[in-house]
Amino acid sequence: MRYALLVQGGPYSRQAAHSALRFGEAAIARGHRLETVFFYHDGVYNAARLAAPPQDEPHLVDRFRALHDNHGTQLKVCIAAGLRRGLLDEREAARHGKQGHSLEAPFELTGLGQLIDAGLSHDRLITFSP
Amino acid sequence: MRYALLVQGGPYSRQAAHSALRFGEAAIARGHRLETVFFYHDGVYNAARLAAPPQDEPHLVDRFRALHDNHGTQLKVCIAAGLRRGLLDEREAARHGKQGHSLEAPFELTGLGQLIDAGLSHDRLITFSP
Amino acid sequence: MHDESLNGEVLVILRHAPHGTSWLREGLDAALVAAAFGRRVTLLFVGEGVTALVAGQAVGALGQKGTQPTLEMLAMYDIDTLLVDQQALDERGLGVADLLLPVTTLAPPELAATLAAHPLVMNF
Amino acid sequence: MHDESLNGEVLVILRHAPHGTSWLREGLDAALVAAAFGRRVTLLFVGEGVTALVAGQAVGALGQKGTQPTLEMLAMYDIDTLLVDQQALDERGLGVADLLLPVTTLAPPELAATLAAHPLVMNF
Amino acid sequence: MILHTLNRSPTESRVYRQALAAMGPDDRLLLIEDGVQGALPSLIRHFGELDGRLFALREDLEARGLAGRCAAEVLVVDADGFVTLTEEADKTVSWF
Amino acid sequence: MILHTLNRSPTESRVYRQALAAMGPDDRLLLIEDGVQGALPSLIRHFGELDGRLFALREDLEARGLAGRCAAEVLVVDADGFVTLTEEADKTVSWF
Repeated sequence: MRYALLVQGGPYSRQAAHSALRFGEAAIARGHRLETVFFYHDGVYNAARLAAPPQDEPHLVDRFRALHDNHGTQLKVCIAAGLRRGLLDEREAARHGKQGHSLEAPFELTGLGQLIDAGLSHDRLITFSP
Repeated sequence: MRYALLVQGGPYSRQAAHSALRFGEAAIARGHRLETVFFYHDGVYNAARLAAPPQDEPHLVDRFRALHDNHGTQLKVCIAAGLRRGLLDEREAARHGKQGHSLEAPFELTGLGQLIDAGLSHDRLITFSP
Repeated sequence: MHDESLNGEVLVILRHAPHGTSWLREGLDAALVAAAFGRRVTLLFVGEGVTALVAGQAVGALGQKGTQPTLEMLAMYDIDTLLVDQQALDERGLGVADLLLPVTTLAPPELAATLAAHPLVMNF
Repeated sequence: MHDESLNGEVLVILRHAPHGTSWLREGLDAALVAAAFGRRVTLLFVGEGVTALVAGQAVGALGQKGTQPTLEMLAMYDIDTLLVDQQALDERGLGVADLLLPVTTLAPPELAATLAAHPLVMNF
Repeated sequence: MILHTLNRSPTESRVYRQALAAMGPDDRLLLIEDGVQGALPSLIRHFGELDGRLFALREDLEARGLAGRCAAEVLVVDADGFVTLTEEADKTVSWF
Repeated sequence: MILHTLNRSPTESRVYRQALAAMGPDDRLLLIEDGVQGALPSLIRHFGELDGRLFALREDLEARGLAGRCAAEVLVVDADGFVTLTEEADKTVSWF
């Protein structure tokens, strides 16, 4: 089946992102296709490119990136939720007159419409909330 | 009196930062000295320098900065909580081999000991949690 | 028991109060976007979410506009199926006359039928 | 009624379970730092926080180490006053024999006295 | 005397029980943020016998359209009054 | 048939009541994260009559030291079983 995940919890503060990664990896192991992970609410913080967790903790950004690199999973971050919380790619930073950026590929800023679309077009949408 | 505030909620997702600002401004209006705002847990996200809220919403980063500029309030961000969540100043970014930074003055990364110290040395510590 | 006219494509469940968190606002944003994309959207207010509909709300601590203006835009987006959990109103001593907008109240057995009747259910 | 030996400078109240949120870990971090700075620290476990002390915990979903190793380090930091809300144990069907570390259980009236006896109270 | 703040409604979260259990006989409780829902006449019973020691923050009531719906026994204070309560208390503990 | 997930303990949050109220007669409930506390024998009563439809996630029980303390009527599944439950359900709704 084609799966989409919605992640609404930030990293470390809440288990939501951990649970989503565990579920996504298990779904892939069962032969499903994990097409999309959509990040909304505090879930957008999972895309912070500067995250520097201690060495003995799982690096969530790297784990999400691996889903993209190994399984073609699209990592979509709600642009409105991201801008409010300081997650900007180079293009949005320039548009807002800011130096630097806090989000980079394979994470991509996208509209909320893509979440609705994923919810209706994929076989399953599973939500992980804080 | 000498006041310290502890802010544990992120911006926009929770009212904690709004409540802290409102309280801090009211304390100053009553003649108190707001010496320290300490950011812990998701409160560290309030220091994200790239935050770009819509024009018709309060800009929390600017409001905290105004406390520092106008009243000398120190804005202290827990370094351990910040690093995990992707909040690094230029020095920490360099130390972790990352390009760019997500936090800048007047916010400063500091150890958790400063929170204990504020709690014991100020007349009052008021906490705003998510 | 279940009114077929309540069927839609997207059900957005709103369970949080205005101001205290961004759940209500972000849930409403999802509903508006779905409607703007031409989907038939139903809103279901349960638990503390019913307080989103209380008349007479004002701006927040630092001048945040709150969600009342967004609620007033729902009709413009053709979102006119507003369902409210009757028990949640009762528990808070509220009645439909206290609310900003016309709603349909649901008794407990109708909640499950409403979830079943929508292909996409988003819970905020 | 209140045991004077329970007085300290810093009271850290732990109210959250391991793994689900970072509150427990961040509360323990605050306690360890206070102790490292030479402060007398008391821990008070209430509500779901008592489950932090359940023996036999394991790593988390992605190999997170959890808080059990930190709890085992408390004695090294001279944090040896561990208070537990008896009602919270009862509600979960737990007893002191189920816990990792030796604790003192408190009846409800002693909770308020414990808060009053510490100049700095931090609630996690 | 300790000032306790509570930012959750008793209909959603049971943390109000923890706050009440930790309160001494002179302690005060201030409802803020989503906690002001507890000041509704139908919910006030959760707070038992706190006569004269139960407060709610005016600005948070007003933002939610609840200013005129508060139970009579709740003492309504504004942000300035919140600061006063923290001045009068030895310390403030936040329940969330 | 809908799969509902719940990540809060009934001792802390009343959201379990919302989840139960929204469940149809064939729907299933899976306790995850802090929600697995609800599988303790002393707390299972909160979930009423869900015989054969109440699940808990093994990995979250084990991480909390609760794997051996679960009530007998709870069906314990691992992450693979969680995926299977989502395959069998028409959709999944998250309560938090």
